[in-house]
Amino acid sequence: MKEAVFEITENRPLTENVFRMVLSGKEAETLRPGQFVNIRLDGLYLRRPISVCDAEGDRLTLIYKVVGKGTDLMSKMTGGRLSLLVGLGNGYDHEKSGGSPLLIGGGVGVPPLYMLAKELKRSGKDVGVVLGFSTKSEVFYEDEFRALGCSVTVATADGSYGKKGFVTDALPEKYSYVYTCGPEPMLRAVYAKITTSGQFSFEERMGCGFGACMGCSCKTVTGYKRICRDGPVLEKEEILWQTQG
Amino acid sequence: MKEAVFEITENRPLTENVFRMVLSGKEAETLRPGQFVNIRLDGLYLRRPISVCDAEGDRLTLIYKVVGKGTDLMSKMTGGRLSLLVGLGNGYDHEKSGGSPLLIGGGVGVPPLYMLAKELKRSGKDVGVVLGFSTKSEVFYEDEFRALGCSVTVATADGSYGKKGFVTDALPEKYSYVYTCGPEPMLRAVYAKITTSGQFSFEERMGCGFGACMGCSCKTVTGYKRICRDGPVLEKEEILWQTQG
Amino acid sequence: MADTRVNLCGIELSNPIIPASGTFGYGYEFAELYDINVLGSFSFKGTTREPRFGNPTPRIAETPSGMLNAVGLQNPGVEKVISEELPRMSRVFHKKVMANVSGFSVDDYVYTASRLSECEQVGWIELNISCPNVHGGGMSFGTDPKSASEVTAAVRRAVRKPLIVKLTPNVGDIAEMALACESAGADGISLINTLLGMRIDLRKRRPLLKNTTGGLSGPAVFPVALRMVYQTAKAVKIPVVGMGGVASAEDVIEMMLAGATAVEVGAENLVNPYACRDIVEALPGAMEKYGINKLTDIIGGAL
Amino acid sequence: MADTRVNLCGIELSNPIIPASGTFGYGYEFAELYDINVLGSFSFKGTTREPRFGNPTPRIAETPSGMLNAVGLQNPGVEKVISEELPRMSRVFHKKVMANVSGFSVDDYVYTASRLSECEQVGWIELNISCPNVHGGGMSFGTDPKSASEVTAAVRRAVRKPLIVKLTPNVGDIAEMALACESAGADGISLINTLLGMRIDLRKRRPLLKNTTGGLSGPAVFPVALRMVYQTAKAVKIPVVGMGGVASAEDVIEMMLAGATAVEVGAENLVNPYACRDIVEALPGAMEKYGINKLTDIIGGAL
Repeated sequence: MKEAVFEITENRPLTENVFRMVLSGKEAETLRPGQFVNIRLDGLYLRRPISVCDAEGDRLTLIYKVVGKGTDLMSKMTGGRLSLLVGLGNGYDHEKSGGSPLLIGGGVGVPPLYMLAKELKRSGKDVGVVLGFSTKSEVFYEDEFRALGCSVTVATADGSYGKKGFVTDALPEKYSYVYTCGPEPMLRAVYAKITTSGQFSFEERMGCGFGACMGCSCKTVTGYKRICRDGPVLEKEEILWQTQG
Repeated sequence: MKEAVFEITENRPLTENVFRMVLSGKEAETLRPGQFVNIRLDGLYLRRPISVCDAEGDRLTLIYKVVGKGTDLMSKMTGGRLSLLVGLGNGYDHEKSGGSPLLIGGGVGVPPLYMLAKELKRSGKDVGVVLGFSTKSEVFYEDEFRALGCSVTVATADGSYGKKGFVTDALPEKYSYVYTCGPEPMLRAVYAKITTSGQFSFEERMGCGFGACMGCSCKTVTGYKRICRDGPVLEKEEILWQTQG
Repeated sequence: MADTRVNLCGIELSNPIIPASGTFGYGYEFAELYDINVLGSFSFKGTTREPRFGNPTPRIAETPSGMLNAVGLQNPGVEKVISEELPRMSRVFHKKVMANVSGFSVDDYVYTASRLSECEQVGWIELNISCPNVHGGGMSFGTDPKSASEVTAAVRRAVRKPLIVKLTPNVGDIAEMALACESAGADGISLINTLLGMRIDLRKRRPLLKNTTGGLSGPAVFPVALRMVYQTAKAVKIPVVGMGGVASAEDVIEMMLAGATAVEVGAENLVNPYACRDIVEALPGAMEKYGINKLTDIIGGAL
Repeated sequence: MADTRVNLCGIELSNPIIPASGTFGYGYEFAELYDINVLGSFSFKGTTREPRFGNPTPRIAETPSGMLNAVGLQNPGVEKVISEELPRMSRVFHKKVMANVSGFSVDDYVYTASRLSECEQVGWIELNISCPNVHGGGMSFGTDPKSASEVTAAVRRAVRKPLIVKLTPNVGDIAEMALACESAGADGISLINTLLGMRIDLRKRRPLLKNTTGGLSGPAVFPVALRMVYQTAKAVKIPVVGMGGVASAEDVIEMMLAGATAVEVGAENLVNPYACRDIVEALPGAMEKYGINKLTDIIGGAL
């Protein structure tokens, strides 16, 4: 983890409320799939954690959905410099993928899978991708995954595009391992449905984002973990689902 | 009083820590000598009151000294738009000037006298100006007052420029009326020394700047007054000096 | 069409927005900027029995997302307020106003409150037992349940208008204070008054405020205000008027979800003189965004 | 050359900067970023007798110029802290650390404090009787002078290290609390812990924090913290450790002018992990700006 200043080089909408911001900074090359950055925004006290969609050379790509003050502020930025904490989170371990890994993403859980897919393809894997969205107008990055050479299936809850239903209704027959990211209900459904082991990326409200405040702790089979530091990626076998309160 | 958005067109130092900011906005033409504007600055809760140095057409000139967070922030601005509350304060009444008014300014008390001098010259008055500074390096606007055709005397406390001493050591023999602005000790000295009536412009920490919060009240012969609304200019005859606590 | 009406102690307001006492003067300065009749009501500058200049200056200091004030109840005294200010107010505001009352003894409170309650314009008495900037008065009544209930009961007996008691947050148990006022006959509770705070001038090495301490207001205090409104609404049956750092229509909705029937807007008026008008205008849009048809439906919705 | 040394209860600090418990973990994450030995000391994550997971999530919410937390004293328990964390800490920090202790009974506090006080690394015990996020514990000791003096006296008898009692601001009279702890044998007072606050999720119409309320920290609370440090320093003779929204070297000087002998930095560590290092580096320059040669010269300078 370290602080680094990045320059905004692009910031445009992919859908009505999902934006892609491209930043330039030399720390980009140090980032791994499944990690996130924590962004300082003028006028807001806490930084905003955004998962890394892609990092190549000094080019960092973030995809975020406008859900509150912070992301709304970000969506209005046309340029300038941002202070980021980079190298946060454990990230996905692509060593475990086996020959034909399956990547399952839902909504804003899709972006972190892109850089992972890129790496897996580079190491010659046969990568399957299932992307879930609520409706056609919210679909993004299908082509980008195809361009990497992945076999992509898209599911929409209302059937307006691709397969009708949830990601769990669109799983292929065979895969060697699962990498997934998305809203908790989706993660729970994936957990119940998949026939292999896998890695799950979780979201939680964070204070610091680097393990100091214990704001985002969760219980696991292997003890208490900080989503921001010991996660956000957990092995399927260590997950302990909390009963909804 | 109203809110108006102005564009920063110039912002440069006149001395080490005194800056001149020129702004453009159509409300500029409504401003009178001795009034002030209240400026909203990102990241600071209260607006910052700055006296009007000059206003001509849509051009507004402010001169401010860097003394705290707000003015420091202002001094770093290279452009952009600012929200101003304009038309604040009663301003000087130039009707009372007589034929040969004397304008006495000390430090950052000098700027509001400039627009007044301009008006008085336009109405054909014989305007005398005494400007006081602590040392040569802090002198500003002497030439600007001369350019208006005023007879200008500069005094510096350490004698490094102009007359050695305070403004009260540099008063001319004859004058019809006095307009003054500066730190309270100077105003007290001027009050004690001058042989005519006059108008004094006061400073006080303000909350709103437009008379709502009673944050800047003072006692006068004619009752309680709000520096921001009933002032900042008081007639010599109504001033009640508070004993320093 | 969004229904923003609320009913505060038997008087209907077109919307719950009420500028808070001490941040709106008598409304004149704001009436120059917009028609203040768009407001639900407003609580005019606190009145005392005798005229007061208040504290020496400086009375104002800035803080992160907030400000300190130590004005100290400057006002012309109740007789002048009745003879001069209320008639002037009636020319710019045609609805019922809220009369904020302060004092230094039970007698003071009773006298000033009953004089003001006789005025037809006055819809509510807001009993300010929480001013942190006046020594030997104000807040002392608001930090001890016994004194609070005493002054509330005495004023209750003396006035025929709805009586709202304004509480200070500078206590350990806000619910206990609110309950004491309710059982003494208060018709409503308004809170929070300012949090006692301080700043020091690093150059002079002296407190920035001549009064040493002052009252903190502004967005900085919003989460504390919201928590106390929530605790108070949980504890009492009478309506709660929420205030403290409210700066947007969303803040108003959040206060009402915490249990507020009406919402006072304070410090924000000083930095954005159009704040209350802006909030009134933004409210229907915010209601729609959060699926609210009638504002009354959400009062205490998060309790 | 500016002299930043201060003496806290008999132990000299190279400077008064101490990261506050709960915002610095055990120092490991920060030690990756800079040599944390530049700090005067640090107060590590609060320890309880038994291991605790703490409260359910969400535990964090944002506020204007601040944040709410309801972590609820997550920690591995005193035995693991002694067997695992203290040895690990000793590898990254070579000065005395401050051991923040919480509990649910006088016995808890006594047991945990005495176990930690036996550790050579531990310079001070910071008795946290002010955690607002743990039900039936923590803060209840800090809101009643009698319980505060009881637990302070019991721990005082049991430990040989300097005992600093950490107070909550959620009381009506902070000086009364501080005096109770002083007369019960406390060697110092640290304050303020967080102000109890709340936020509500407008979409869900439920409190944002699973715990409903949380503790407010960050620059928003600085003026309240400064006022309480001032009132406490006026009331007691023992050293006061000031904290609450400190974010700059100027804030540190302001706290010391209000009476603080040392200054804890909390929430700022979370948004700027270099905050404490930055403040330590900026301190000499700020001292020069305000004409301060020895930092000890200004302690209580504004009292």
